[in-house]
Amino acid sequence: MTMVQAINNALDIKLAEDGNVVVYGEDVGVVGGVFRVTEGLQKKYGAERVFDSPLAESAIVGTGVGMALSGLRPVVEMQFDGFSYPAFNQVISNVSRMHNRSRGRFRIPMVIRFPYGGGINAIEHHSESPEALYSHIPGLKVIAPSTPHDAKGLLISAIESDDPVIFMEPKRIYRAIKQEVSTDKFTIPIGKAKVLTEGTDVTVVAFGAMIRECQRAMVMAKEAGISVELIDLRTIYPIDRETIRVSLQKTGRLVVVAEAQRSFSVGSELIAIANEEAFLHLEAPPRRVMGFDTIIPLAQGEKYFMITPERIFYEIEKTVKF
Amino acid sequence: MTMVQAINNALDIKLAEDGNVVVYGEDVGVVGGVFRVTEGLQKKYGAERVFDSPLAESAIVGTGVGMALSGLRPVVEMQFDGFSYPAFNQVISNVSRMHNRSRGRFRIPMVIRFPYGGGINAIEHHSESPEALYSHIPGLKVIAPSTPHDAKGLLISAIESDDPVIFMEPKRIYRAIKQEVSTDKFTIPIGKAKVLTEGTDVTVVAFGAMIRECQRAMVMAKEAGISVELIDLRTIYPIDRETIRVSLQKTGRLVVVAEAQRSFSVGSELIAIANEEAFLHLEAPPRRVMGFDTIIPLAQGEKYFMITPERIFYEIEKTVKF
Amino acid sequence: MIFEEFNPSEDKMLKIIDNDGRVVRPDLFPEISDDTIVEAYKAMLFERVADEMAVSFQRQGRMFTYPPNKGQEAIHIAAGNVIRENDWLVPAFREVGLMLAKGVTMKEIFLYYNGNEQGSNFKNAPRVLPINVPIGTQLPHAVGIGYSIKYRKKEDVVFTYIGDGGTSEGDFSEALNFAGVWQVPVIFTIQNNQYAISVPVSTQTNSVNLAVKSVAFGIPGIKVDGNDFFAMYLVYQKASEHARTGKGPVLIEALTYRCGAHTTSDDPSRYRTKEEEAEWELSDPLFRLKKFMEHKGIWKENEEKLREKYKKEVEQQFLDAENFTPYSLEDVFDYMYVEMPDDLKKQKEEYQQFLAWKGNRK
Amino acid sequence: MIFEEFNPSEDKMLKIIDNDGRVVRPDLFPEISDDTIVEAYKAMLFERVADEMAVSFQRQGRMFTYPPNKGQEAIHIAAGNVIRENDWLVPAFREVGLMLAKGVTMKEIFLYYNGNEQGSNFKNAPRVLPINVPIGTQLPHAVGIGYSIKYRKKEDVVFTYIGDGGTSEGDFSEALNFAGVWQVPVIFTIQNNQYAISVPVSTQTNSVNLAVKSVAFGIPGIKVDGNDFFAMYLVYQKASEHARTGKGPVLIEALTYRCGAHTTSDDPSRYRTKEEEAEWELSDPLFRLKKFMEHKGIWKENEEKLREKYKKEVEQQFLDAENFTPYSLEDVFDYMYVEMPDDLKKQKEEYQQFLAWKGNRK
Ligand SMILES: Cc1ncc(C[n+]2csc(CCOP(=O)(O)OP(=O)(O)O)c2C)c(N)n1
Ligand SMILES: Cc1ncc(C[n+]2csc(CCOP(=O)(O)OP(=O)(O)O)c2C)c(N)n1
Ligand SMILES: [Mg+2]
Ligand SMILES: [Mg+2]
Repeated sequence: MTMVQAINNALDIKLAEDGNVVVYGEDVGVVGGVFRVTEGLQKKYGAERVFDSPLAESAIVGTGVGMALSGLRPVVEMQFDGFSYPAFNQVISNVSRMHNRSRGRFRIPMVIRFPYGGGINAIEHHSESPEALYSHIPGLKVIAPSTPHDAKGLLISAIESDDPVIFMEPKRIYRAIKQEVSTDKFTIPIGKAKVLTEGTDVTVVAFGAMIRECQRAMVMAKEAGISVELIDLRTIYPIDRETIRVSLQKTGRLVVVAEAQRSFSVGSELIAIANEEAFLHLEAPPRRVMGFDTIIPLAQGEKYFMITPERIFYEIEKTVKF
Repeated sequence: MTMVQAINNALDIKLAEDGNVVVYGEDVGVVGGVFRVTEGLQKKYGAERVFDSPLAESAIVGTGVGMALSGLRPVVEMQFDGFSYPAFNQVISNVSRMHNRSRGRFRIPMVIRFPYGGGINAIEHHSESPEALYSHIPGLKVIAPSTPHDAKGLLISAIESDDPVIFMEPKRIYRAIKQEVSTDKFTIPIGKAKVLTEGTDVTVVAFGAMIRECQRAMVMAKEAGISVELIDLRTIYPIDRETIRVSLQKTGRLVVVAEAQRSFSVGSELIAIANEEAFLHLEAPPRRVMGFDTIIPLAQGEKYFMITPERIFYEIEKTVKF
Repeated sequence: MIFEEFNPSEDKMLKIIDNDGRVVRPDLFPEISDDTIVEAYKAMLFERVADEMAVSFQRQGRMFTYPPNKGQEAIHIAAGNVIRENDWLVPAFREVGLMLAKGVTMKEIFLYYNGNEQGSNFKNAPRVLPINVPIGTQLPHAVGIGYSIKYRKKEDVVFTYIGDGGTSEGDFSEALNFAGVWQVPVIFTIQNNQYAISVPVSTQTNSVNLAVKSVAFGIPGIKVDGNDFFAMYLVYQKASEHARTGKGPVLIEALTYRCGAHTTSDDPSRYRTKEEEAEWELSDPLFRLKKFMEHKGIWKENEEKLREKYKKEVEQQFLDAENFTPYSLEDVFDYMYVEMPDDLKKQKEEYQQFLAWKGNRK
Repeated sequence: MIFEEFNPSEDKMLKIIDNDGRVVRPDLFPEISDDTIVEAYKAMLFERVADEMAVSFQRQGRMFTYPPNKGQEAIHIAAGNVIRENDWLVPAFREVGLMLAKGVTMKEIFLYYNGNEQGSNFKNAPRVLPINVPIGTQLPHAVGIGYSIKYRKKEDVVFTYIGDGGTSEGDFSEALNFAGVWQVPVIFTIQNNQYAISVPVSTQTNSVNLAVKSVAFGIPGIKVDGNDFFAMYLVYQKASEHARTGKGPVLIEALTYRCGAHTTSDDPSRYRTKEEEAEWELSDPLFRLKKFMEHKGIWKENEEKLREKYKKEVEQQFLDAENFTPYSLEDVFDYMYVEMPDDLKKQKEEYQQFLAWKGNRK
């Protein structure tokens, strides 16, 4: 399965299993989404459960709040990362707060999905990585899978979560990776990172589409005799401190790889965590291999902005040689 | 002058000096703002330059973009921190990008001001500290003054800046601090922190209303024989790395004090900067004395959430004793 | 049908009794028993007494900022008489009388304005949402609930509220537009009390009235004298019948006046005249309904006694709120998530360690 | 006045020529010279040729995603004939013909869709804003520019555009509302091309048409046959006269059809029928205007030759875009701020060090 198919399969399973699940957003019904993630679902489950909404992200999310607190489990799509912002006020003021505000009387079991990230030569506003914005908001959980298998298991967990979840899908690898994925139902716990490769010299933490780039960089690192421990964060909030701590106690060195702008980012947070959890083990300054603090450029400029395996290797080497 | 008066004075000076400056937002005209920051300005400069807008933050900011790129210098008010979010899409998609998008053809010399922070027993959404959200957005500058004098000098700089500025006013000390402030025009450079007190044992970095709390904590620290270097960030993006580096090279210890939720925050960023700039000098894990990763509680719960001098001292001591 | 007769494009307004409590449109007078009328008046009086006392508690420094609703009671109590137990209420923040009708208590409302989230945990009003502060954001919630109702083929209706100022927010238009497309059972009421804090409606929009905004979304809209209990009662009967029978949403503009300040922090004398206030006092909803009852000879109670009784009730509710379980650290942390992340547990523990240190220090 | 005759509440539509190019409302036929008509047709033809070529460049893999505008040319060229040099254009993204009329070049447009921000740096069109991707956000900008114009007591007008889908966004309503209150000289055009990607207008709103949304904001609104060059020309004349003389904003709904795909990544056969497409082809704006000219005997050109000529021109513009200065690291950094922060300078330097390392490595 590709990631698109795995996500579709997860939605399919939950739609079949739970009559409270509804799926909607711009173009998700008739055509099955601009990336065809929801393809075939309207036909299978009807236009009351899988449908096109008017073009208004704030109302898509805001109506989701109303549905969720009255017993449905809405899974809404923002068509792209950059178009999740019109709904920002609903997310920060209501999605994340209704449970707390009502002292638990209302739950918001809602998933907000969107494709994120660059590297597909897209037009403006179609290549953003806003995980830091959402992870800073208390009351949300934020997920970004790196494989079809993880996407499926994590999305099912997200739909079953009684807390609201921001589900970020790395569009760049929507179809780039194929993997055997069971068509049976399975879940992957939210809030748990995964050590993809064990290593001893340096800990590399990444998620989403950057995992593949890291794995490519690790080939170079291996040639250079560097043993890398690669951690896939999978959940960005809450971050799995334990896994990071254990790894850093072993390696003493940290490189964070993410596409987003580096200031006030997941990179900053991971460095803070590294200091809080493993200060005495740190042997080199943790490094952020991240986007510049610039707007992600249009297609011609992506060659500078996007993180390449070579650049990751360069930073790994710097960290190890420190 | 109080900070309210100092800000009013800054606006007055710029309105008098520059016919392109216009000031608007909800209730800023006739009554001069819910905190009276713009009091008297409509009378003095007329309703074409200082006026009430309809209740719609996105359009307030969005129209500001249009005004700014056609030659005006709008200073718009969001009535409270928590009501800046409806305008978030305009800020991230347009305010911060129009200059870059048009390759410098259009400038956005615009200031978005709002009162921020807790500690005034306010109702929901009136006590937020969203500096991390705005500081993560490339293309903006983010300022938060801690005294009437700084508020005036920084606001004049902000209005004169050809780049868009988010100007966060610590509402808790709007009237709590009085200070001699010259009524003449003066500016304070954006992007420069200020060492308020020199010290040798630990560097405390804060801004806005937290400066006063830090100063109170420093009385306790002094009694305990701890020499604190207090840095007022003043500008949150871009952060003045140089001042922080120099200080950490001396003290080797860092405590960040801020009201906002701690994850993915200005605290995270400062720890990352400390690691990048002064890794070999760090003698203790930098600490974040910040809000919990919870929604800021209503008035009765503020006693737990708000940072007290005692708590700052507690963390300073922990850091020094490490 | 009233929605056709009172076409908002022609700026017509539904009104059944005049300022002196005389019926001007007997043909439209709703079917309603004398008892119900008297009880409605009492509920309006209770709301007013509670409001006056809330302001005075705030003045005494026993409560934080509070937004008075004096003058808007007819809207709330009319809705309270029509809304059913299974119907939903999605309030803004000035609908106290209607919240009470749905089972919310003054104690809860006081608790909220006293700075405790438990004030939104309405024990006897499971279908009332918390007060909504970020203007306009509540309307999409109402539409989403409407979708749930339709999806489950129920006959419930959602009542939701917004102010005149709130109609300028994008969420207002988005929500009404979704409601129109989805044809959900939602009754939107704009309480047009003439001001958004200091800003008059004329600065808020250039439309002939607010009800006419319904045209943009293809839903019925009607402007009603919001200080006329019978007009509001009729319109809520018709609107809920409309919504309940699957005919979709309705937009009501209830013309009224915020007699008090915006909140206890506000000073209306800075932006409006005594004359204007005096003129609106003539159409006070309680005064008008009382006059009607007097003309009809159905008012037999002693109002002063009633007031005293209500005051005592409200006082007790306030004391209950004041004596509510003290706010604990758990109240800060424990409602953030259904499943609390470890990080948050750790933050709580660390804070408890600080508290212990602090305790030892003294 | 046409804004009164064609009341959108009654769903009337302004139309001057029929699908066969015959004048159906001679009384409304605008004052326009034969030369202007012929030139307008040529401009429409140029826009169409450029559009077809853009699609084919994209197919050849020489350009990234591109949104075709085939079928919407009458709107653009009519506006192009009315808009003045000092007027502003705040586009959405499908107004290529109008952008060209204002001085933008196809080279710039190609450069943009080729993934270079310099394509928004319109050298000869200082009053044209860049293409706007986040739907609806451009309208408040137009209103702000309108405010500047009014503030400076100028007679300029702002032309701004949005699609049918865009009318659902909160920013649409907020902007129109501000424009109504501020009475600024802004002409809003909704290009109702029947779809928002795959979503038909009927799923977008329940209002009788889109022009009627103007009622919610108290501004004149009119529905126009957007494939009728003369209707569009007339409405732009009247609307700009209205706006230019201080009478405030106007909302125009131009009824048209997006003949092509939403973008080159889209496949319309998944959501609409060949029959529907065929029916709309009958009202193709070029076809209708050509017919009109033929009836009147004013069309003397050889269309095939013209097409060839335009193709060459467009080809040259495309080559110029392809051969544009290569994208540099400076292009990523140097336009972020007027005053670049030190941090950013440092990030750039660090990246240059990486590039140097990379260079040495090979
Ligand atoms: C999004 C947002 N912006 C601003 C505010 C601050 N505010 C609170 S009430 C109010 C005025 C509301 O006016 P209206 O909608 O007419 O309701 P009323 O207060 O008259 O009942 C404002 C601006 C807010 N609560 N939310
Ligand atoms: C805020 C936002 N949401 C979603 C999108 C993705 N998107 C691009 S075009 C489009 C449809 C626009 O439809 P319409 O307004 O009718 O304009 P048209 O494309 O038909 O010209 C969508 C949903 C976007 N660009 N911006
Ligand atoms: Mg009001
Ligand atoms: Mg369209």
